[in-house]
Amino acid sequence: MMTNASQITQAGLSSLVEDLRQAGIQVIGPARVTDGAVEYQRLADLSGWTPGVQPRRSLKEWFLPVTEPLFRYRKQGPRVLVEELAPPDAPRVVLGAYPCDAAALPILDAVMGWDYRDDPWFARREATVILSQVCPGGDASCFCTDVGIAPDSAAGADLRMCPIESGWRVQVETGKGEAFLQQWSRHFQPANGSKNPLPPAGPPRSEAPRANPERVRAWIETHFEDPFWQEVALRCHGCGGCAAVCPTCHCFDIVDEPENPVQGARRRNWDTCQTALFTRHASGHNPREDQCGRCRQRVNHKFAIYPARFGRILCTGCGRCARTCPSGQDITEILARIDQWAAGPGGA
Amino acid sequence: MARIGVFVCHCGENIGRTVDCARVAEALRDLPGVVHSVDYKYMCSDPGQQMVKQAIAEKGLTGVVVAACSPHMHEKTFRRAASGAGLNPFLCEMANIREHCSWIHEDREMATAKAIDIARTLVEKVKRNRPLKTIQIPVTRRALVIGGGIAGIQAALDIADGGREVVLVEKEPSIGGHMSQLSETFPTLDCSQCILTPRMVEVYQHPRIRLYAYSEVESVQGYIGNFRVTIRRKARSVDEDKCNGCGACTQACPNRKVPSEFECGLGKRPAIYVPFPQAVPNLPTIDRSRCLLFLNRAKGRPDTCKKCAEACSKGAIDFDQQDRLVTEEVGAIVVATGYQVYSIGKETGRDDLHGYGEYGYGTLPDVIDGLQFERLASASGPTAGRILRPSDGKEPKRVVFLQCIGSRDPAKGMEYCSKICCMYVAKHTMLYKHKVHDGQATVFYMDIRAAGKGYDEFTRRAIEEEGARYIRGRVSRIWRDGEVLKVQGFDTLSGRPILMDADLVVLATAVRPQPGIEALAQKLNVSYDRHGFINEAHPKLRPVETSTAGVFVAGACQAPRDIPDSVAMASATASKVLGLFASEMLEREPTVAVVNDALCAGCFHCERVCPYGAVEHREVRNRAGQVVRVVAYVNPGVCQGCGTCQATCPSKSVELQGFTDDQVYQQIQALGL
Amino acid sequence: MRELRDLARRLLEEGSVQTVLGWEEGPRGARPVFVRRPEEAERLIFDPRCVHNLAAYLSPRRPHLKGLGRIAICVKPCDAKAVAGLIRETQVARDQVVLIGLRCGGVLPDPEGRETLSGETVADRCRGCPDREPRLADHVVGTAAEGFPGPSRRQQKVEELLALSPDDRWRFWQQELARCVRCHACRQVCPLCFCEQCIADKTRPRWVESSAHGRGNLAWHISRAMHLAGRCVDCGECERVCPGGIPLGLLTRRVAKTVGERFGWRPSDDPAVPSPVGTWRPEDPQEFIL
Amino acid sequence: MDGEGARPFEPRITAFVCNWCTYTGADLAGTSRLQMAANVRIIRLPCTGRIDPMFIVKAFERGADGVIVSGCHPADCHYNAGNYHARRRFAIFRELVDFLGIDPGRLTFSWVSASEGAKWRDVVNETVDRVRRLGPFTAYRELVTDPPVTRVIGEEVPA
Repeated sequence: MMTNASQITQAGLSSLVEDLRQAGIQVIGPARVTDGAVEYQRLADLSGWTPGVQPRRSLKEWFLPVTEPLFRYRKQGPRVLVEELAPPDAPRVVLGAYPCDAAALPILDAVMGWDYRDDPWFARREATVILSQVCPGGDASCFCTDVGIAPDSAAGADLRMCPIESGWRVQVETGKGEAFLQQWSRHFQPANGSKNPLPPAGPPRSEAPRANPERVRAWIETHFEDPFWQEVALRCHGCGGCAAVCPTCHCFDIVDEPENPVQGARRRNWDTCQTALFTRHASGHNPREDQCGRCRQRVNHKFAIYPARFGRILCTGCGRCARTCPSGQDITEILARIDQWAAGPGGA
Repeated sequence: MARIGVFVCHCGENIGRTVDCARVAEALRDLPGVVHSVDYKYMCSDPGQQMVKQAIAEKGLTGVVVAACSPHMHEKTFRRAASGAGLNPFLCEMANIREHCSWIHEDREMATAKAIDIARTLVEKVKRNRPLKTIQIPVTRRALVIGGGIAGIQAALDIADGGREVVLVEKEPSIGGHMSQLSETFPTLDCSQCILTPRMVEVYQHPRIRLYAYSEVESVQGYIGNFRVTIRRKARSVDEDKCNGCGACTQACPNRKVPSEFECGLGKRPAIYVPFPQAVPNLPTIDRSRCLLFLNRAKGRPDTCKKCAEACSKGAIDFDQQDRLVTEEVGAIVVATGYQVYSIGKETGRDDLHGYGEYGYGTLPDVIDGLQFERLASASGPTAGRILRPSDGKEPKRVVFLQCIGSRDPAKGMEYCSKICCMYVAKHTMLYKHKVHDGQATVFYMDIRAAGKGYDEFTRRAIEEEGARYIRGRVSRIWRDGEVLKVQGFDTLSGRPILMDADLVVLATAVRPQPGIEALAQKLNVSYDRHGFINEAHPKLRPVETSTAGVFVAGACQAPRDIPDSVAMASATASKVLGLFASEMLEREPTVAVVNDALCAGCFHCERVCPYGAVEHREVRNRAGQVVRVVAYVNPGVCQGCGTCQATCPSKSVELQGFTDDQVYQQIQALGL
Repeated sequence: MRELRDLARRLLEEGSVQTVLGWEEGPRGARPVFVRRPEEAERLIFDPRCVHNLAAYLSPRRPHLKGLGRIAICVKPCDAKAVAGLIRETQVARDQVVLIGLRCGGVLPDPEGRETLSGETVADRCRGCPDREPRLADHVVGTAAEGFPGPSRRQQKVEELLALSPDDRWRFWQQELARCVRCHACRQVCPLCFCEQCIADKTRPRWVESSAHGRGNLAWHISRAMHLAGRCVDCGECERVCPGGIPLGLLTRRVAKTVGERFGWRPSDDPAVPSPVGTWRPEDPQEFIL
Repeated sequence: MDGEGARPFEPRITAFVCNWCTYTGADLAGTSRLQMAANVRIIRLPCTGRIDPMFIVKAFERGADGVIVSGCHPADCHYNAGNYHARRRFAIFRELVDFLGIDPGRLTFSWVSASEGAKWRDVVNETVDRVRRLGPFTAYRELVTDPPVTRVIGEEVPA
């Protein structure tokens, strides 16, 4: 498949978006929002498309919406009627996903399809074709290479795009990608020198890996009560901003919202382990009683629990949590320190 | 699971004419949790109430909604009925489909829809009602009476005669108040002292009255049934236990030129004095601002004089006596601090009150106020009852009385009527005529307000039989011309200016509350109007209660009052107090706020907004006994149930029982259908 | 900086405090630091990147900080107002915290800022800020500096919005609030949001729906702004941390404008100044009441 | 409104009133048989001081087109000062929600005493007329739109 490359001009991309729109297919891609930041947005055309900037929030919300109705209900006499809603299976295309965002999707497929199949998640997954872009370059908080992903990673992408002088070079990665290319082939041309692989990703990372995930995992698994967790959490406000921007944090809460005495909706909403409410029992008791336990939980889940259960690190190294943290908490710093201890004498 | 019963009342035709009651009952039947819904002609009738009781018993109802009239009309009725069937009365709610629906709408369709909505909101509410118990508060069955004038005396005696202990606090050295200064009283012209003095003595001798004269209320804590009052017993410089009231000290005092408060400045007293011969208690007091020894002390000089101590055979003079604070536990408080007369000079002590400099009060010695005239007319007064003018001691042949000085005058800061002046001026003209047979009394008045038993007859007698000359109009200026006073005014009936000579001018100045009333009201947490008069709880129905439960008001501190009014009010407060003291426990509606300890963050916004000071600080301790948090606690004895705390609490950690957030929420939700 | 580090070391050495709460150099600019050993005092910095309002850490609702002993906290004059708020609302006892007041000439909008401080680059909330000299402080360090003239852009934006029709304002806010994910980060960093249980987390009844739909978001932001009325010190942390970049400061500014114009209240660093919540005057304006 | 013969728009108004003044004033309007618009649903609270701004928000969420808050005149509060606190609270609330784009015409604040039955009628009629002119508050109702229902599953509630 690596050789199956095409290319598309900027104008071609524009007309592709127009055709998709005409065909009733939603196009999603990075674009500026009112405060000037870039987020994945629904695109009417290509004019606002901003592929060169990492979106503030990840692609996750297009598969696990911030809030979504699961069903509606109505009481009728002694009966309760459950009203099923139309499934979220409208066809969509993501244009210009970051590799660290695309890579998160197959990681999450594992948990979403584990003991039961999460229908809304897979309905959206199946209805969506993902055209990722090769990373145009990150900043000091990026660490995808530490967690087994690369700026040109194909994970989660149906097609991969890389900027070239005349537009974009496009590489098919999955059958779904191939089908998409076939369906809209009139907008694409064969790539020049089809033997060429995609050019390397943006600026190469000069730094050596900051942490070895295996060592980190081993240390975490044996240091649940380590005083480090007390110290690392001091500056944490428990705001959960990290989870909100994270491509892999996927916890949710399910609530019933009555609209009157006889009807309402059951909804699923994002939740985060960083708040006290997340673990508070009905009795008032909270097993994770303070922020230390919550900070530990986040690292633990991503780098030990999830890998143990699903064989994948629950992190794509996008660096958003470090960028968004209001008090300067940095996951790479935490991992590096753990790794140092783990590698040192008396380590894991 | 809720089992709600709905009872829709036709109220004869009152509701049934515009609301389809059967349809209301039917619509409510479909609501989740409603197990019984019926309509009936007259729910409040015996058979109607029986239906409610029967349904509670047979269907095991957990809540009742009666869709009928206003809860102000029949809530008590149906709660009693529910209670009679074994349901907690607070699980019964009224849906007002009469006053708020059938009586104000004509469209049957819309009125019925509205009635269904109204009833539904109450059904949803009652599902979240919780059984409540009336609150029982222990009552300390002793009363505090503040003020030892006629109102305070009457209240104290009535309560004490009713069998309860009374603490009576008077800030002056003697009880008696203004009534002890009066010569004779309208409309009967009986001697004020003669009727008052026995009452004063009775107070002094009463086994159930503890009298603190020359004392003031320092602070008040607690709430109805449970007040803790700190009283400052000001230093008399005389040991009360040793003094036998012989009066030798007052005779010995060399400084005999102190203007007497009792004589309104018309007489003198020594620095150690008993305010008047019939004073109760009959104990002298050293006026430290006038005593030579204390004046020397203030200047850092050695103690000199001590003439009084030398004269005292009991060794009762104590120059080093200090103020003492005593604490009394009481269950009710009667405020009877009385009045003062408006100072008509230029100095009023308040920015919004303007004096009457044009009348020369304070500069012209023969311009006096009504109380001073009382002293001139009093047999025990400085002139031994002869009317003699202050400047030269001559008998005035022409006396001009001016009414409404300060009163009914928004420009001067007091728009209210002082009520007693019309009557006492008429009395003064008579007293004057009786003592100076060839004298002429002239009265300038705005209106004559003589509403009261025998009052109008009294003023008519002054005018028609005693020859007082009444001129309707106001005086603009008074000045001195040799020995006479020139009075310039205007007769509004004849429309002519008037200029007349007078030997003495008497000003009927406005009645004002005592100075310091605001501070006292704040200590008691009772509201007062902008003049400082204590507000009654309701002008018609609760005239002697205040905004704070357990605090009552009598006499002229509430509004200008004459003696009969003050005494009636005082007896009314006594009756209220005795009613409150009828049982050891006080029952209160459970509509009070309750704090959720676990959620209260202790920001105390609730404390700041509480109109009653019902919020206290409570320490939450861990098992080791250490204080881990300080949270709010609402004292159910003080809380009146307004719920302002709950609306203010950001985390809703305080709930007003009967109107909880959950109850209101469900009512709003019910309207979403 | 020397003065600050020396003071911190001295306080730790003499044992009058066990922790000095200040700022340090982090991987992405300045960040809060808890200095617990005298030799670590060298980590402390203070420069225009120290934007964080550290007063939030004083809230008793952070149980993980309870073991830090007595704290000395670095406060800019504006941060001190938040500390005053906590004292006013009995969350912090004045004698249980040591305040190191820092003379401030304004800060940059974010802790990473590499720009030099100027009228262009200064954080919006510093425009027109009158507070140069800390008053609520046990120690005052740093050098006096000039402030920057107002009005702030935020204030101007409030005025601009007020000139629109309600429908246009509705559209503006719906567009902005659509980015709210209800993470409640705005609440978590707010020094004055210290409820034991936030109304947004309360389920019986559910005044604020937890879903990040238009209804829930509007209820949340109304509720938050109302609860901060007369309490917000305009530190801007809510807006800084919002992962959706929602201009939350506009809401608190709007409320501050009401509270200022109607009740004459401005955020104060004097804990004795009563908040307008819980007070009233008979003559409060009531032109909106029939 | 769409379609021929559709009923004219009838605003839904929720009123939060205090027990002592406005509720009693509304009772008086009833005993005086003062006719008024039938669009208002009253929720009785002890005092305006008890009325939380979230009540109003929730009323809009539940489909109210307008809201009335009414209590005792200044200095008449049964609880001395609840209405003064409410006055401050709603001065802030009103300007805040106006800023958020809720037309303040949808909100009525009034002082109606126990003796002002006629004033209550006027407040009701005026509010209903004003909200009728503003139209239904569809913007608020459309804050949440769920996908269409495709299937209804009915089940018995377990006994």
